[in-house]
Amino acid sequence: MAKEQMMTGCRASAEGAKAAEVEVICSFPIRPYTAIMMELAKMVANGELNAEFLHGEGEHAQLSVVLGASASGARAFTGSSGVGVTYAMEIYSPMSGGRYPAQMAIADRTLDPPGDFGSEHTDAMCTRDQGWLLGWADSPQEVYDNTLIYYRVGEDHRVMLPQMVCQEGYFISHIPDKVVLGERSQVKEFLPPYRPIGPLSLTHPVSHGPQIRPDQGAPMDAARAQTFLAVPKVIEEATADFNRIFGRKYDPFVEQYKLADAEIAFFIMGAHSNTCRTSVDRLRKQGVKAGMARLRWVRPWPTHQLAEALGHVKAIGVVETSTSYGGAMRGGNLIHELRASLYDLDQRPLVTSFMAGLGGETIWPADFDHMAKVLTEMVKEKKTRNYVHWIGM
Amino acid sequence: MQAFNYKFQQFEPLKSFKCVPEPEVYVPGHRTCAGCGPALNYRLVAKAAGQDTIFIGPTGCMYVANSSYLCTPYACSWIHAQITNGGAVASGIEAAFKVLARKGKHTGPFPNVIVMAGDGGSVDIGLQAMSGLMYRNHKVLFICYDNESYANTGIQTSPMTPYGAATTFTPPGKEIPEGKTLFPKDAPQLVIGGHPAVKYVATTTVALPLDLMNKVRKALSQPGPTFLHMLAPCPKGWLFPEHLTREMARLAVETGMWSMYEWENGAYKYTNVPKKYKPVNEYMKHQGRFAHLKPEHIAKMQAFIDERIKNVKERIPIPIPTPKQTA
Amino acid sequence: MAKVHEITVWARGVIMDKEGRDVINIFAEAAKMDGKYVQAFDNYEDLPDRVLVTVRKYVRLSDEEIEHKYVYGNDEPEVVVITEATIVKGINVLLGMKKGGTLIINTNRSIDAMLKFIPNADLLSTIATVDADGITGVRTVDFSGSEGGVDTSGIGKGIASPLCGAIAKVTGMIKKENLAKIVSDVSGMERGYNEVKIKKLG
Amino acid sequence: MAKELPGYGTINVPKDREVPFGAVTPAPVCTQNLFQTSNWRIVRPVKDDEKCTRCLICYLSCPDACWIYKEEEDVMEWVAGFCKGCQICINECPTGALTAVPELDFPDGVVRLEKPF
Repeated sequence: MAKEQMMTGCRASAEGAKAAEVEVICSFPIRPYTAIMMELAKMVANGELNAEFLHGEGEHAQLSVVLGASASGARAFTGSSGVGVTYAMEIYSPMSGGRYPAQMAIADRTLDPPGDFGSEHTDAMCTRDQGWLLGWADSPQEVYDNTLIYYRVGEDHRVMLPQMVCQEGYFISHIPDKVVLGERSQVKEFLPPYRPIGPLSLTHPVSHGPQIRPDQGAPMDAARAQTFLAVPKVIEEATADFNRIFGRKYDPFVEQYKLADAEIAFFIMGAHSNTCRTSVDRLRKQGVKAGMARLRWVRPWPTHQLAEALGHVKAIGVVETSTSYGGAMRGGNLIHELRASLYDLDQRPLVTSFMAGLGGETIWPADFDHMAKVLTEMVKEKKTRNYVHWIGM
Repeated sequence: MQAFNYKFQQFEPLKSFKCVPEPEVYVPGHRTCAGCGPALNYRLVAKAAGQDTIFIGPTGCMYVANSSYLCTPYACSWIHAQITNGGAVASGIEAAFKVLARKGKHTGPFPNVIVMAGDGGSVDIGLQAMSGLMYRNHKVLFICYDNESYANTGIQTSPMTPYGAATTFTPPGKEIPEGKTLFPKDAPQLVIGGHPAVKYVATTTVALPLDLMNKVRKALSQPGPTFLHMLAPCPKGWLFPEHLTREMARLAVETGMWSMYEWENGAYKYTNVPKKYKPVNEYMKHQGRFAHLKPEHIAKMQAFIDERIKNVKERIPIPIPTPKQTA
Repeated sequence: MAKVHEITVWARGVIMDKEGRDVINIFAEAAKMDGKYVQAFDNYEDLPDRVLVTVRKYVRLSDEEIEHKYVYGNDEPEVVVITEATIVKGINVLLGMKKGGTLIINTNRSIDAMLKFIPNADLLSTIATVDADGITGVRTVDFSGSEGGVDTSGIGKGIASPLCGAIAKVTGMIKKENLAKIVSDVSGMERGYNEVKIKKLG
Repeated sequence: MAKELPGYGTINVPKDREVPFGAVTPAPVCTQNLFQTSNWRIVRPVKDDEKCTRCLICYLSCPDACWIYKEEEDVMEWVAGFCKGCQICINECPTGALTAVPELDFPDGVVRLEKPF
């Protein structure tokens, strides 16, 4: 058994990329993800990783470089944060439509203005409709693990889609935590080499991305949509294999913490789920039947799994760390999809959202206590008074 | 850096038309205009480069017209890039083949990686990606096929559109009689001026097929990034009859609207310098895009060109200066 | 649901793109003067047009509000107008036409010479030719009207006027008097009206 | 769970509407036969073999590769299927060996595609 080390999420991400033996890496500096590239640069400079390390002239170029590399049959890796993620916006759809399964590591950062280094999910959430696999880790360990799991899922020939492995800036990216790195043999057993479909080649010349007519557009879209129907099974297989090979206990889609008999539940993803977990324990001691559901994949969204996990709960508080200005609930992004997932249940839980952790603000245990109080009142009143609550405001 | 033999291709110059490689790598069956300059350009480039080539096609006429509806004319591998990122996609491809070669996953010759970008995809919206590629020392040939406008979208002005040209974004009118009021960028100088990794830059046109193909072959034989600026007359955008495509390119050279030169490791070599330059109007009068110009506008163009060809005439081996725009 | 009459105009890219567009716009404008409901638009997939490529322009015409406006083209044209005669050699321009249709060609060649290139002429009840190029001697090229832009150079200066005159005479779908209020070359339009050669088939 | 929730249904792209995976298509060989362009022509170049010197200028002037030198017979061959009739070759021919003749003068070369492309 490999030994436990303390490392940041950035380092864990770089270790994951190294373990995956990525072949083309493209960097551009922006806090807080930068350290991932700093680590990889050292690995390449020291000869620990046989890869081409390119200094992109911006995030748009980073994505373009990995697109070209992936199309040529190389396993490609890049990353970004905040406005860097949105600067590359043009390239997300070409990458998923062209079926280039490169990976992007995200350490979240609040979008401008003005500059704020703090973490907020809004940056990567902007890409949720672009055909990428997308999800958040809750620890440096899970960052490392997800790097491998996402490559395995994305490069599966039933999938062939780019992936975004997200972690919160600072909380995960910069605070070291316990990580056990995989053995070479474990990684080799779990992650087969990248086998491109119809790559750019001299012996089998191909054309990538010729123009289509409007009536050819719908089949293109349908093909991507069809793939997303197949992804869950691939995720389940990959997670089961990962758990077996690496000795972990991931639920493929939703971590269910003390949900079985819960009356109120927090719906959350990423770093703050750790504080949430301890808060659930504390609340339980105070006699509040609290639980937590932690989302591991935003795309594909686990509709049925969430209905299954949360259907019996009386009130759910969605802890949102993203903005959806003017959206249906006037809060974040997650509540829309969670409410939609629960809509067909005979007995729908009450659902409200808590805007918390925005701008990189921390979420305190007391904040969870406050949320629990709101949820308990909702249960008592049997109604949702407000769609959204701004924590601390 | 590890010394590794990537098996870069080397090309001999072609001595005559008879030596031109027979295979068509840019095959017939594409939706480019009858008499399309860029298409002829593409064909000659592909012929010179051969089958072991990967083309990167940023959005533009040479993407949309060539790859219409899942049919493409590229007998070699080709990939679409956005109009913004031809240089960056090419960088990724070149880097991938390098690492795959090192790992033994790619054997055989190293592909010629060629970006075929329009003027907008090179020195306007594509400039950043092109500059990044040049800076990073990728073994990529970046070709700007210059038809002096955003032609694919219906002839809108680009930074390469000459002064006085009518485009759909610079229509001549009562207030702005000359249509386009600005003078164009100097594309090769943008590359030469700031990219130490670049060792070879040249200009050429479809009027001189052997010169064009040999510059391609010379560029592809370099170990690093190279840039070719090719004048590719556009019958649609410039409004001349389609049989005059090569004629226009010839006249551009004869009037000084286009200078033919090579820049290699800091040294300039001018070729095809006319003994006596024809007046620019000899070139402009054939083109509907200049039809609205008054004599004073043509004089202004002539002054600009006179300034630009001054050094060429005197064969001074220094960069051709970009003339300053007069108010 | 009132019948939508479909008129398809074929032209050549760039050199006759505006001419083709002028024909549909003049036709639609004239029909509107008679209180018809009309649509006139370019084939979107034919754009951006390339020099000499075939391009299609459409008129859709109805006595009532057109129920479904969002189509890419005409599937069953009743009238087909060919602004450049060689097109009939390269394309089945009568594709989708029901029996009894009309074909109008801009050419100075004889109707019988043209019929040789139209093996499915049995679909036609009427074929007509007009030498629009001979009548006006000019063609106009202007990009400003393409891609949904607004034309600036006057409508019907070139071959569109005589062609529309011919269309009015042959189909009766539009009136010559209305055309006279629209086109910039009224005499060309009238010559087209008067000089069109018509042959009734089967 | 007590109640069965709706599923995602299935997506079946009809065979005739399928688009290649990732829009990756095999490269053409020699010519792109799915895209005939002979119907663009209004005139075609007609060659006078007496005047032709096989200088190959037409061969290297054609955007559509429609002049091919046949070494065995020592003649230039015109590719009827793709010539768009731009007449660059006619303009460039130094010996006047090429002339433009209206396409309608020829009974041959009828293509009659169902659609323009």
